[in-house]
Amino acid sequence: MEYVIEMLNIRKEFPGIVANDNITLQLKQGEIHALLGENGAGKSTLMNVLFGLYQPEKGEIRVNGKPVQITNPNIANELGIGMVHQHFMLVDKFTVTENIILGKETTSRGSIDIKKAEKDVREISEKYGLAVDPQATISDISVGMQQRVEILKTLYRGAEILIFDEPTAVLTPQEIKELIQIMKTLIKEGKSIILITHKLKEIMEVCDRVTVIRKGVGIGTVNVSETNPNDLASLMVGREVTFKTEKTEAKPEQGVLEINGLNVKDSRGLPAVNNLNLEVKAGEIVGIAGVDGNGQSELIEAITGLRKSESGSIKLNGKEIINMPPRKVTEAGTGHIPQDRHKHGLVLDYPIGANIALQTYYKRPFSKGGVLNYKEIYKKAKSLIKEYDVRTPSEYTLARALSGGNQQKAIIGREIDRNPDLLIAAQPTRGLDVGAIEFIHKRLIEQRDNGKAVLLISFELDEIINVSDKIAVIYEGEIVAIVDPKTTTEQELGLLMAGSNQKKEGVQHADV
Amino acid sequence: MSNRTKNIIVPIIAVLLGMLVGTIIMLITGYDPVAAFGALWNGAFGDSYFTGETIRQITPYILAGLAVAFAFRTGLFNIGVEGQLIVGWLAAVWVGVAFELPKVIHLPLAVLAGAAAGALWAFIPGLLKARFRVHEVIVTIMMNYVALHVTNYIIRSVLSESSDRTELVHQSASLRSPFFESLTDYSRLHWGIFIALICVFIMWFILEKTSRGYELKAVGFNQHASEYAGMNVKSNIIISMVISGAFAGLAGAMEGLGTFGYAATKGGFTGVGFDGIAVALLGANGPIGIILAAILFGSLKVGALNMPLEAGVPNELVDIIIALIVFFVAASYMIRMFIDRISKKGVK
Amino acid sequence: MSFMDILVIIIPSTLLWAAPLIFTALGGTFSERSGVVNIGLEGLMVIGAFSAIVFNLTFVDALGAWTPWVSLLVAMAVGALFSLIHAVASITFRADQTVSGVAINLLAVGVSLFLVKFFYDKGQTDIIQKGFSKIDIPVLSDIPVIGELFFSNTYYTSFVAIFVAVIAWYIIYKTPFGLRLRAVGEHPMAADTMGINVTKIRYIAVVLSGALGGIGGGVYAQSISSDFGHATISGQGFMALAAMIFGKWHPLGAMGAALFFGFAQSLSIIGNSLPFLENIPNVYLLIAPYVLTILALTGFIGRADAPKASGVPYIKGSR
Amino acid sequence: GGGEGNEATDGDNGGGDSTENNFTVAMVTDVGGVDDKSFNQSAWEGIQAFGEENGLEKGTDGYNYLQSQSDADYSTNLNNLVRQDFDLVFGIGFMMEGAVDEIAQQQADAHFSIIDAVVDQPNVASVLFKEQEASFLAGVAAALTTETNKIGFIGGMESEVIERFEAGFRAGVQAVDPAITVDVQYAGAFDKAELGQTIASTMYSSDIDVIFHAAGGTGNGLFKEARDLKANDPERKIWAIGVDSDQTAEGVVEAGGEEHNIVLTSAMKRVDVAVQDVAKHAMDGDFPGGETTTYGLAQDGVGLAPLNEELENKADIETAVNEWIEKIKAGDLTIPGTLAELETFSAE
Ligand SMILES: Nc1ncnc2c1ncn2[C@@H]1O[C@H](COP(=O)(O)OP(=O)(O)OP(=O)(O)O)[C@@H](O)[C@H]1O
Ligand SMILES: Nc1ncnc2c1ncn2[C@@H]1O[C@H](COP(=O)(O)OP(=O)(O)OP(=O)(O)O)[C@@H](O)[C@H]1O
Ligand SMILES: [Mg+2]
Ligand SMILES: [Mg+2]
Repeated sequence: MEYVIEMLNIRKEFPGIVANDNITLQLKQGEIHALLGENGAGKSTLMNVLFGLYQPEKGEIRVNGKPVQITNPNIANELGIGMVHQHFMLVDKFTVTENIILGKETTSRGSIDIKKAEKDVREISEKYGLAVDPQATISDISVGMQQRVEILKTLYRGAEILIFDEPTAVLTPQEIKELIQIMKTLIKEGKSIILITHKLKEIMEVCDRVTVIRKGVGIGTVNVSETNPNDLASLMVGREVTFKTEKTEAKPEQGVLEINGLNVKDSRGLPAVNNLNLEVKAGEIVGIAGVDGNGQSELIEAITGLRKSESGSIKLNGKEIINMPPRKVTEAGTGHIPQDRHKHGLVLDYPIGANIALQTYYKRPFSKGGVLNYKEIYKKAKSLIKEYDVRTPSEYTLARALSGGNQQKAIIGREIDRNPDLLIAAQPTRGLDVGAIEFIHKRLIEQRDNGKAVLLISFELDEIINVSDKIAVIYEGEIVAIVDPKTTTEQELGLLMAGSNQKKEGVQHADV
Repeated sequence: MSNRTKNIIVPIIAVLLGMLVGTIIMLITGYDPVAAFGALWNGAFGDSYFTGETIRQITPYILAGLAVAFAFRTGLFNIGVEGQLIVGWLAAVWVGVAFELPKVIHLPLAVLAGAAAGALWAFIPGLLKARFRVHEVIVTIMMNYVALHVTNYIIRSVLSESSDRTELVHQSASLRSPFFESLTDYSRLHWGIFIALICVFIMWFILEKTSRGYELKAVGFNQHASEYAGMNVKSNIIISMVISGAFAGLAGAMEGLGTFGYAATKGGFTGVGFDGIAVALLGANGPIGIILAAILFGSLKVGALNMPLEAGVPNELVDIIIALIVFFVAASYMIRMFIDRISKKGVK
Repeated sequence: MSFMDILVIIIPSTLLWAAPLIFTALGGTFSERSGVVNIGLEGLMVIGAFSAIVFNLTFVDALGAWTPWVSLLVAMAVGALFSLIHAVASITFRADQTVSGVAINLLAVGVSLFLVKFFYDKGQTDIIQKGFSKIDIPVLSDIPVIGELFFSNTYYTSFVAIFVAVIAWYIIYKTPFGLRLRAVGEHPMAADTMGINVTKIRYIAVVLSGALGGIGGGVYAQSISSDFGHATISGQGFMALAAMIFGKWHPLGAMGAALFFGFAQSLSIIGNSLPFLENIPNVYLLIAPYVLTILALTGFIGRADAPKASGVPYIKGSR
Repeated sequence: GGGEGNEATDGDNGGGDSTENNFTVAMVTDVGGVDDKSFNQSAWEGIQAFGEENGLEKGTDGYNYLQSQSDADYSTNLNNLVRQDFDLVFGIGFMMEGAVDEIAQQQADAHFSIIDAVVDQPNVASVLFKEQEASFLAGVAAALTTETNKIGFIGGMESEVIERFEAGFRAGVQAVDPAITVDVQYAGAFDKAELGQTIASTMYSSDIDVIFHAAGGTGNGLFKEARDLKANDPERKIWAIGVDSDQTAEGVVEAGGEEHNIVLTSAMKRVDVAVQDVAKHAMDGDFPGGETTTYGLAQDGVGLAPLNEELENKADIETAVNEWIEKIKAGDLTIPGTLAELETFSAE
C-alpha cells in the first residue's frame, strides 16, 4: 500500500460550525504533502483529528491501510504520528531535554536519568541535523530552536509521520531555510510529512503534492509539479489573487520620525540598540529588514514608550518624544500594530468592540467626564468591523474567540482609524493567509498615499521588498544600510542582514 | 433553555441541593429537619425583630462581598477584607466619639473615615504589588493580623484607659434610628443598608460605565496590553485595591456606627470579611448577584441562631448548608450538564 | 540571657511552630504545581485536626504509645478523602477553584463542629492524653552545641516535616511524576499532547494536598492544642498558603518560609525577655511576625510566579 | 432599685406561656462556647445546678443557653431569649456589656444579669468577681513552691479582668517574698495554644519553674509544655497553675512509668456560684437589679483549688494560704485589682 495515512471523508463539527466537511487526505510514504487553505478553513482541525485531540463525527482514518481509532494523542504516538503544533506545546520553564522526554522519561531507579536523556537528545539532534542545546530553558531560546525542539519531541517518540502546522509563520528567513533542509533530511530518513503553510513559495519549493480545502470543504489534491502559485491561490480563495502589491511611486515629504543616536538596552540590560539613526518621511513606507533579535523589538518599544531609552533623540514631527509615557507618544500621533497581538494588541477577555476603543476609550465621544458611552464605542466598532472585514458574529463577541487573522484586522482597523502621522507595523501579516495579507498590504499603502509615514518591521523579505519604499537593514542594533527595494535582491538583503557590510553600488550607508 | 434563564436557575438549584443535603445529614444524625427549617425561618423572618436583624446582617455582607468582588473583577484577590473591615470599624467609631458636630457633617465624616481607613489598609498591599510585585494574597493575610492587634491596642491604649471597648459614638454619628427601632421592635437595623445598596450601584457604575472601570478591568485581564494602550498599570492596581478596601472599610463602619455603636477589642476575626469571599463568589461578582447572595447568607446566619433553641439542632448545620451551596455553585457545570440533558430529553 | 540561651529557646519553638505549616504548605505546593489553586488548606487542616483528635480520644486505650502516629495516618486519610470534594469540583466539574476552596474551608468547619456536637454533645473535645511530646532525640542530642540547639526538647514531627519536604522536593524535581506534575501545571495542553493524563495527575496532586493538609492539622492538634474546638485551627491554613507562595511554590522554599514564620513568631515572644526589647509596647511584638514577613517579601524575595495554568480548568480542545 | 420592676415582670410571666409557672433562666455564651473549660462552662454548670434544684428541664420552658458565633450575635441571642419569655437572662462575659446595656433599656420588663461587667440599668444585675483574691492565693502558693525564685504569668489579651488576675497574682508572690521575680507576658489572644506553648517554653527554659495562666485556650499550650517537659524529665520540678475552674485534669502526665500531675493548683472563679445565687434571688422576688454584686472569697465566689498531692511542702502552703484567706475574709487586707494599685500595695 503506498499510502501511509488515509483520512477518508472526515467530518468534524463544532457547535454551530462544520469545521471539516467530508475531507479526504492521503499521504504517500516519503512525500511532503502540503495542506493549503485560508485562515479558518479547517486545516488545524483536520490535523488535530489525525493526532487524536478531536474525535471526528464521520469518516475513517487508515494507517498503512489498516483502519484505526485515534482517541487520544497516545494512540497517535504509538501509530508513529507526531505533530508540531501551530501554537507551540512547550513548557516555558522546562529545559529542552525535559520537554522532549516529558511523558516518556528515561529513568533509573525511579528517578529521571537526566544525563542519559540529554545524551539521547543530543544523539537524535545530531542524526537529523536539528541543532539544540539540551540544557537550555525554553524561555531563553529562539523561536527557531523551540521549533526544532517540537520536531525532536516527535522524533524522540519514533514518529514516522510528521505533521507541521504552520511551522514557518514564526520563523526568520534563515530559520525557514534551515527548516526546509531539515524536512528534506527527514524524508531521506524515510519519514513522511504533512505541511500546513500559507506561503505558496514554500509549497512550490519542497512539497510533492498539495491538498486544498476551502471553508471546511476539500477542493482537491494536485501535484506540485503540475501547478503554480497563482492557480493554488485561486483554488484556495475561490477567486483571482494578485501577489505583487500594486502601488505608485512614493512622494516623500517632510520627515515625520527622526531618530538620532538612540541607545536602548534589552531586558537583560545588554545593549540592544546602538547609536541608531533613522528617518521616516511622510508619504513613504520604510521597511526594517533584519534577523530576529537584532534590536527590532527594542527599537519599537523605545519609540512607543514601552521601554526606557538610554540616550539619543526620537523626534515625531519635530517634537522630542524620547522616554515619554506610551499614551503621550500615542497622542503625539503614532499608531502601533504590535508584534504579539495576544500579548499587547488585545484584551482577549474584552469584547472585540471594547478592544476597538483600547487607545481612545478615555476621549470624546467615547468618554465624557470619565463616563463611558458604550453606544458610541460599539457604533464605532461596528463600522470598523465592516470596513476592515473582521469576521466575527458580532461586536460583542470576546476577542479571544476570533481567529488570528480577524484579530489582526481589528487591530489594524483600530490603529489606522486614528489616522496617525506615523504607523508602526510590526509583523502585521504573521500567520495570515494570502487574502488577508493582500488586504493588509493595501491598507498600509493607502496610509502612505494619504501622506502618512509608515514604519514596517518584518522578517519576511518578500513583504519588505514588496511593500516598502525604502529598506533599512538592521544588524546588531544598528542600521547598517539603506537600500532601494526596486534594485535590491533577497540575496543582497540576506547578506546585509547577516552583517557582511560590503560596500556595493546603490547601497547607501546609514551613517552617511 | 437560554443562557440567561440557566444563569438564574443554576444558583437556585444549588441552594435547593444545599438544603437537600443538609436535610439528609439531619435525617442521618437523627435531628428533625422540619423543625430545624421552621426554626431557621422563624429566626430570620419570624417577626419584625428578626427581619430587622437579618437585614442588619445583610448590610456588612453586601459591602464585604463588594470589596472582594471589586478586586476580583480587576484581577486581584483581596483576602484582606477582614482586616480592612476592622480598621474601618475603628476609624469610624473614633471619629464618632472624638468629635461633636452636627449630624449632617458628623455622620458622613465618620462613614467616610471608615472608608478611608479601609482604603489605606488596602493601599499597602496594592502598593507592594504594584511596586515590588509582592503577591497580594500573602500581604493581605498578614495585614489582617496586624489590623487585629493594632486596633486592639488603640482601643485599649488610645481610645480608652485600658478598657475593652470605646465609648458609644455620639448620637450625631450613629446610623441607628428610632424609626427603625419602632418598625422592627428594637432590632439593630440601621440606615447602613441604604449605604450598602448605594455602594452596589457605585461598584456597578465604576466597573461598567466609567473609563476608570474600563482601565481597571483591562489591567486585570492583560497588563501588557493595558500598558501598550497607555494605561498606568501600577496606579490601576493600587486604585483597585484602594476602592476594594474602601468598601471593606465601609462594612466596618456599618458595624461601628450602626450595629454596635462602639468598637471593642477582639479575640479573633469577625468572619464577615471571609464570608464576603463566599458572598462575592456566590453572587458571581456581579451587583445583583451580590445582593441576593448577601440576603441568603444573612438570613441563614441570623436564622441559624434560633435553631438550637427552637429545634435543638446545632447551628453548625447552617454552616454546612452554606458551604454546600457555595460548593454547588462552584460546581455549577455539573448542574448545567444536568439541565442540558433534561431539556434535551424534553425536546425529544 | 546569653545568645546561646536565646537560640536554645527559639530554635525548638521555631521547629514546633513550623511543622504543621510545612506539611500543609507542601500539600498546597503539590496541588498548585498541578494547576489547581487550593485555598482550602485551612479546611483540610481543620479536618485533619478533627479526625486526629477524635481517633486519638477513641483508641488511645487500645493503641497506647502509638496512638498519635496512628491518628496522624487517620488524619491523612480523612484529609485525602475530604480533598476529593475539591478535586471533583475543580477538575471534573470545572469549578472556579477559588470558590471551591472557600467551600472546602466552610464545609470543614461546619462538618467537624457539627460532628463534635453530635458525638460528644458539646462544642469542643476533651484533651487527649497521648499527644506528640517533647523529646531529646537519641544520639543526635548528644552532639555538642548542635545537639542542644536542634535535637533537644523537640518533636519528632518537626523532623518528619523537614524530611517530607526533602522527599517532596525529590518527587517534584527528580521523578517522572514530578516532571509531569509540573508540566500539567504549566501547560496542560502540552502535557496532554504528550500523552499525559491531565485529569489523573491533578486528582493525585489534590489528594496529596489533602493528605498533607490532614497531617498538618493532625500534627497541630496533637502537638500543640491537644483538643479540637472551633478555634483550634484559626488561620494556620492561610499561613501555610502564604508559606507556599513565599516559598515560590518550591517544597524547600515552602519549608523555609514556614520555618521563617515559626522563627518570627518565636522571636516576637522571646522578644519580651530580651533586654533591648523589654520596654516596647506588646503590640509591636504581636505584629512583628506579620510585618517581618511583609518586609521580607518586599525586600529580598522579589517576584514569585505561580504555575502558569493554576486556577484554570483544563478543557480538552480549548485554548 | 429593681423592686417595682420585679413585681410587674413576675406577674407577666405568670400569665405567659410558662404553663407550670416555672421560673425560667437562660444564658448567652460568648464565642468560647458552653464547654470552654472556663467561665462559660462554669456559668452553665451553675444554671444546670439551679435547674436541677428547682425541678426544671432543659428547653424553652426551663433552662437553656444560646451560643454566639461572633460578637454580632450577642444582641440577637439575648433578644431571642427575652422573646422566648425567659425570666432571667445571663450575658456571660464582658464582651456582652454593650449588648446587655442596650437591650435592657429596650426590654425594660425583662431581667438580665451580666458577668464580669457593670451595666447600670435597673433591670440588670451586674456580677463582678474579685479575681485578684483567687490569683493572690495562687501567687502565694507559687511563691512558696518556686525553687528558682522566678515565676511566670501568661495573660490572654490585655483587659480589665486579666489585669485583676495579674495584679493579684503578683501581689501574692510579693507578699511571700518580694525578691521573687514575676515574668509577665501577654499572648494577645485567648485561643492560640501555640503561643501559650512558646511563651511557656521560653519561661521554663529561663529558669522559671511555676507559671500561672489567665489565658483561656492559649493556656492549653502551657499545660502541654509542662506535661512534655515532665515526661521528658520526670525529675524536673515544674508547675503550672490553672485558672477559672479546677484544671487538675489538664495536668496528668505519664513520666518515667509513673503518673504525675503538673498542675499546682487553680485560681478558681466560681461563676457557677454567682449564677445560682443571682437566679435564686430573682426567683425569690429579690432580684438585685441595678446593683453590682462583687463575689470574692467572702462570698465563696472565688477560691483556690486543692493543691497538688505531689508537693513536698503541701501542708505548709495550705497553712499559709488559709492564713491569708482569713485575713482577706476579715477585711484586713485588700488585694490590688489593678497594676496601679499593685504599686502601692503592701501585705503588711
Ligand atoms: N475548539 C473549537 N471550538 C469551536 N470552533 C472551533 C474550534 N476550533 C476550530 N473551530 C472552528 O473550526 C474552523 C476551522 O478552524 P481551524 O483552526 O481548523 O482553521 P485553520 O484552517 O487551521 O486556520 P488557520 O489558517 O488560521 O490556522 C474555524 O473557523 C472555527 O470556527
Ligand atoms: N474555544 C473556542 N471557542 C470558539 N471558537 C474557537 C475556540 N478556539 C478556537 N476557535 C475558533 O478557531 C478558529 C481558528 O483558530 P486558529 O487558532 O486556527 O486561528 P488562527 O487564525 O490560526 O489564529 P492564530 O493566528 O492566533 O494562530 C477561530 O476562528 C476561532 O473562532
Ligand atoms: Mg490553524
Ligand atoms: Mg494561524
